[in-house]
Amino acid sequence: MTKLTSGISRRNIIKTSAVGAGALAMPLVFTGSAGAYTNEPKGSDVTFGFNVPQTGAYADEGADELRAYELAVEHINGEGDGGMMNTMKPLSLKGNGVNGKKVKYVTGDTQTKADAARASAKSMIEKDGAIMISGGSSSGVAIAVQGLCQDAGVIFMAGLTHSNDTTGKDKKANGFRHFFNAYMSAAALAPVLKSAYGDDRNVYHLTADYTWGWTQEKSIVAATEAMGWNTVKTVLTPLTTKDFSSYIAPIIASGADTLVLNHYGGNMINSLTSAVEFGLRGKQVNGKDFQIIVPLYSRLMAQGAGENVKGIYGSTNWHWSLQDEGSQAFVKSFGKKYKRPPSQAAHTTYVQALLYADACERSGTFNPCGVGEALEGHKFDGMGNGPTEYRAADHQCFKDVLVVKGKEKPESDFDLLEVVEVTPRAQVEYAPDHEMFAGGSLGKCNPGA
Amino acid sequence: MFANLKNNDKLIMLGFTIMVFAGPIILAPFGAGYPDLLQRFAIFGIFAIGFNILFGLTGYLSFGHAAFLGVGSYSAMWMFKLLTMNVIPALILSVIISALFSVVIGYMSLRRSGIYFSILTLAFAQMSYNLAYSVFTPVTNGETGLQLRLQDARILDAVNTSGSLPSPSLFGLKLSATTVVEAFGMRFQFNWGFYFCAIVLIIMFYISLRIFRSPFGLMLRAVKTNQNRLNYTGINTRPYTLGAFVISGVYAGLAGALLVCTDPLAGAERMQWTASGEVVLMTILGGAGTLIGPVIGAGAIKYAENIFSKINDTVLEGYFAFMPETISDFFVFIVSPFVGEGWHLMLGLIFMLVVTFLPGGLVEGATRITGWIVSLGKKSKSVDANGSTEAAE
Amino acid sequence: MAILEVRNVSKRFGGLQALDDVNLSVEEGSIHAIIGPNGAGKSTLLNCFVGRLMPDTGTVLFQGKSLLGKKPHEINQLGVSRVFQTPEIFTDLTILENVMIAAFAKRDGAFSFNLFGRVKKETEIRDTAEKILHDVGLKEQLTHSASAMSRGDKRRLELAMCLSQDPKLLLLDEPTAGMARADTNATIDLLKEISATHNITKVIIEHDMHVVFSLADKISVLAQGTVIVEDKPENIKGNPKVKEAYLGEAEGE
Amino acid sequence: MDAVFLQFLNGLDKGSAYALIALGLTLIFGTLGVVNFAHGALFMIGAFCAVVMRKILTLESVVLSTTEKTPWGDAKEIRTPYIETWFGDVGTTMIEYSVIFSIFFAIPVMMFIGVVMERGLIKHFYKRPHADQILVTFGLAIVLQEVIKAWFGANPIPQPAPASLTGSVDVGIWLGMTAESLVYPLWRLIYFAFSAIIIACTFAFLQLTTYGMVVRAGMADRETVGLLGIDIDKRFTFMFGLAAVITGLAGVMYTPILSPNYTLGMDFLVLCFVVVVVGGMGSLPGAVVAGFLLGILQSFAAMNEVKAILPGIDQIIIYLVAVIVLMTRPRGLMGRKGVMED
Repeated sequence: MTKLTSGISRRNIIKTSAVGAGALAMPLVFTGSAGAYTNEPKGSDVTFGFNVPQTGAYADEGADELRAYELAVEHINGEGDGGMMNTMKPLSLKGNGVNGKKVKYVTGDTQTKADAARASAKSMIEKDGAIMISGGSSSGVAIAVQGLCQDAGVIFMAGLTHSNDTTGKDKKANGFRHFFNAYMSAAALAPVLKSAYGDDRNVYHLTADYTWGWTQEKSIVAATEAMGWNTVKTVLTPLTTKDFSSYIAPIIASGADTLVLNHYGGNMINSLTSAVEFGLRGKQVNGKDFQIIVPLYSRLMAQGAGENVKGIYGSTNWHWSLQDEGSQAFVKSFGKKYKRPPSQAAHTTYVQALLYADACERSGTFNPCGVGEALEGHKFDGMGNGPTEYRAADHQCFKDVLVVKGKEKPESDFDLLEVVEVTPRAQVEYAPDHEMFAGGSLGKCNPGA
Repeated sequence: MFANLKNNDKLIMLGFTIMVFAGPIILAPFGAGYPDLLQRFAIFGIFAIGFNILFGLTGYLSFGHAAFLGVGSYSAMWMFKLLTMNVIPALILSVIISALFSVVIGYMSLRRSGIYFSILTLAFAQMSYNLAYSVFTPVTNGETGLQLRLQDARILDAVNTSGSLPSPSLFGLKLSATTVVEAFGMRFQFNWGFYFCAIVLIIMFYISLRIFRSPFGLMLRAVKTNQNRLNYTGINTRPYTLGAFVISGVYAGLAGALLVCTDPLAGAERMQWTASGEVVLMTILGGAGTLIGPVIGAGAIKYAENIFSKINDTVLEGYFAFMPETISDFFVFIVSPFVGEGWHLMLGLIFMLVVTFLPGGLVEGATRITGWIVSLGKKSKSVDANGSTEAAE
Repeated sequence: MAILEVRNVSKRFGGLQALDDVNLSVEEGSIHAIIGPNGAGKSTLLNCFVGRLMPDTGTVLFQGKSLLGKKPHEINQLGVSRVFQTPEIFTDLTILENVMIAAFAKRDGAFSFNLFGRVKKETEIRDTAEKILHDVGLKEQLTHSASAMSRGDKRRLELAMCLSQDPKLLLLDEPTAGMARADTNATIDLLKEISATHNITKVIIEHDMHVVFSLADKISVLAQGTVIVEDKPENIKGNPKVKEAYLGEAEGE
Repeated sequence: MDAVFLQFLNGLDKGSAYALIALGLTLIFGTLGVVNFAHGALFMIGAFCAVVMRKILTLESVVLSTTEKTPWGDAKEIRTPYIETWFGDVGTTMIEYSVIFSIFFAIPVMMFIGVVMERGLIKHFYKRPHADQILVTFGLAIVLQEVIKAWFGANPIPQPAPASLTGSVDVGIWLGMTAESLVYPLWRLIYFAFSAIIIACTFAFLQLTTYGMVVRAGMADRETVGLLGIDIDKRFTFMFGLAAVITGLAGVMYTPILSPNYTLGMDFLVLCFVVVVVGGMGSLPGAVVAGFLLGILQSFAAMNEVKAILPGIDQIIIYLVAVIVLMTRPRGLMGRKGVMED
């Protein structure tokens, strides 16, 4: 008779025999042996957990993430055309699954709520035996789920999360982030903005009133002030705001000549629409053309804002128009299957699934500590952003950052942004103990058992 | 109506206790036998039972009960951060704070009735939510949710040197510990956290049963029927309704505290009006004013949220794999809009159907089916006779 | 001795003088009827007794204490019960529960946090309720819902609720309004029976002369907001002022 | 001072949307006595009428290019709207003015949806408790928004106003101020004027036409009107449709201000209930007054000067006003006694 224990903390194995079940006088059949770590795969396959927003305002982004995951699993299992498996260097995966096991996956709905995302991740770990969790579309969700995965003893490959905190004060040993962050956006944007708009600007910030908004505002303010721009005012806007007219109106009288919108998703679409509606873009202030900047772009946001994004600067993690070999391979593979180019969310999650699988293969185990070790300090190329490193000190991914601009003459619904500059990694790099990231510690990796 | 049945209360309690304790076994074949969902069944069961004491008995429809759930969560969390990881102080503080909170909100809201009361409670809850998400971030940690940190004081606990976060415990018994038994090709998971919640659920169910049977409960039901008559019968209805409001607020606070006992993170979303709406739906779906209805409603909704949302096309294809490919494709095509990312659609349709055809909720449905079976049993002989003649032809 | 005294009560609604310097005194143990044509101010006056309306001037004294500014439940707790024009009962509850609520109110006061008592085990309350239901002649199954009863039975039930509180003063607001003659007679008989068994002071507001003359010990006639006559029934019948008040109304109709 | 005036205009603008939605909701409540939680969904469907209209106008012919290829190697699709092929520049202009066309498109569509909703679902709930009505319409709201999500996705779909109607107007000059001191977007002024006209028409219809008078009489006493031999049910069905049209038009015209997505309905649901309750359940003028009042207060609360004194006031202003009004005026600003208090 063997027992299995699982759960959030394996340190505490309760020595209980199956009396409860035995009392029901059922003939019990026991299989399996004690796992060395949470959800150690025993059979011929291994389960990944993909936790994405399926309901709520980011459902389209979540749907694109799921498409990318499905594609990644196909490629890992040796189906399809292999996509980035053909360009990834170094590559340990053999196209026969991971460590000889076929990859299966389960999906869940984060609803873009910390609570729901944790519930969904927990069920994938506890019920479906997921060995890793990946995905998500907001920093609040990413930080909450990352904490859960640390406690549960599985690896978390964060999806879209842009807040400094994810690999800053809330970083965790079991969590890795491929996406860039607010500091990087600011560092990459600053030089481009300087050359485009000069070094004498008066900036007005509208910031979504929650943690991500705050970290981005702080990053942009620091970077722009360093190059000589003056911050006129920063104003917080409630997350639930729909009509931003009341927040846009005071900007005109403030004497500012530049507006930074620290908004994401629907907030950004609506605030930008209002700003354009109030004629800010055509205005002349202090003898300069009024300018609007959206530090974090996504293609779906650009789609929602329509005409209004034309010529507006921002940054993004990846764009399908990139001409490197890896990006081309991915776009080709994704486009063939889904008849559309992938979004940056799709790219991030696809790459993360591949990288995770590769790390498992390289370390020869699914044990989070072994996999984590294989990912820490891992340097690779051919995944669309040039040479890339997962820094060991904070599990943040370092790579080139794209500065983009709303395209003036888009050719299709997907062709809305153009890459104006690829800011090299060196320019966006920071010390792990930079003051915007200080205050947390990775802790030790937790294998669960 | 269960409430009016002259059933033996001891029998009800016994049946309820057995069902709850056997939850991990009963629900495993339905894919719901894992700790997190079981805990949610119990916790939201408590929430709905409490809500039912207000809404089911007095008829006052609150749209702001999630605020008390959130307040309970935050107070319990702060107890974990400052004092100790033992859950008892956390539960005590959350009960006190949510009671205070509900006295204030209840005192003001209960000065109005009908939809005016509903809107007042909604307004208070939305204010709490909006502020928790933004201005009160130092207390609530806003969007990210209030979580444990290694640096937290926890003055009663021994110094933590393990480098990993502590987890909530009951006098040293870790609530996260699970015993897994594999049998019949299924995994049965027995989790301490669930059993702790289950015991609280049973206690709270018992309290609710006693309230239903008490003169206090009788007065509450009289409030629902005819408040005017009650006033002229010499009853001051205000303290009764406030009492019911505070009791249900405490239930909600307790549920909130249990949420962080099983998963130590308190997010602001749990105070949003949609969360308040959810408990209304649970109660009415199960059967408002009945004893067991709210628990069933809570279970049904949490099941839909956690199980239906995970059914993607691949899973569906698995379900219909036994059919020929074209037919299974057809079924997948028909069913897939209602599960996975479409689980909200499913939920919406279920509400509409239940409210339209079963105003008494699922409990009424069960009663009707039982009645139908009984009447069928009576007729069965004649049906048999007919059946045999037909077969002979 | 007067149990209820109304002194100089006036009430004005906008341009309408509903009550104009009303004086009234109800003797303990008597059945006092207040009659008058439609719009005479009968209901307004009653609402001043029970705390629903606040007179502009004047006082209402019950056993020498003012009732003004008191809430309906406080007035009930002093010993004043009320029967409504259309029977007001708890339709979602059982017949027995209806009466038990009234009995609880009498025993436990306006509020009692009796969370863990059991209604079932309150045998004393139950016995009182059953006895009074028997007294008023309700023969229905007591555990049946009160919603399906006939209007006459609802009236009986409401009376039972009031009687279970053993009130010092019972206010009846047109107890036979809208009833057929046979039902009216039955109600008169019922009230007579109750008067025989329960010695309770009653104030009856009534439109129907037949009811009033069969029951009342004393009658006050209200017209246009003032008491025009207060006397024994036999003296009221021939009173020209009363005739004028009612005839005037008849002409008006 | 200009800043205050500007926020006042913003408030009027927000308020006109709130007033229109609340007017529709109050019409439904007043005539049918039904608490309609699917009302936000009607607003959302109205907005999507504009989306559908634009989709129809931009129906495209697809030709596979022989020379160009997509990045994944398929032949590139060359898309041209039919309307441009057929009408040339006139077609392009028609697409640009799609919001205006949408108004005429939305009227029959919303009327149809309203009537179907009332006949198909709501009428079975007249005699049911308000809680049941709330729940069933809430379920309907979820279903409607999920259907929209399934068809149009979750992402907002931009609906720009015609170029000639975007721009800004120097309102200051009209009011005798110096030039450029008070500039306001033209489309928002149009929205305000539009809603003022709709509100005026609705009141005129109810006050001046015999049809409206019968409906108002029915609102006061349904049975009596029924006894007069008038089929009041039919009129109430029409009123439900009318309410849907009013709400839908509010949505159509709002699309250039707010790119519609499927959550639009739920976003406005709570707000319009607060408006209706503050105005007083069942009071049409109350709904309009409360709509404008809340819009204006919301705009002022967003001012930096106000937020400096009361941080976070813009987060809660709507609810705070609701609490204060209900505490001091039990039935809202213009509510009648005894409505919805059971």
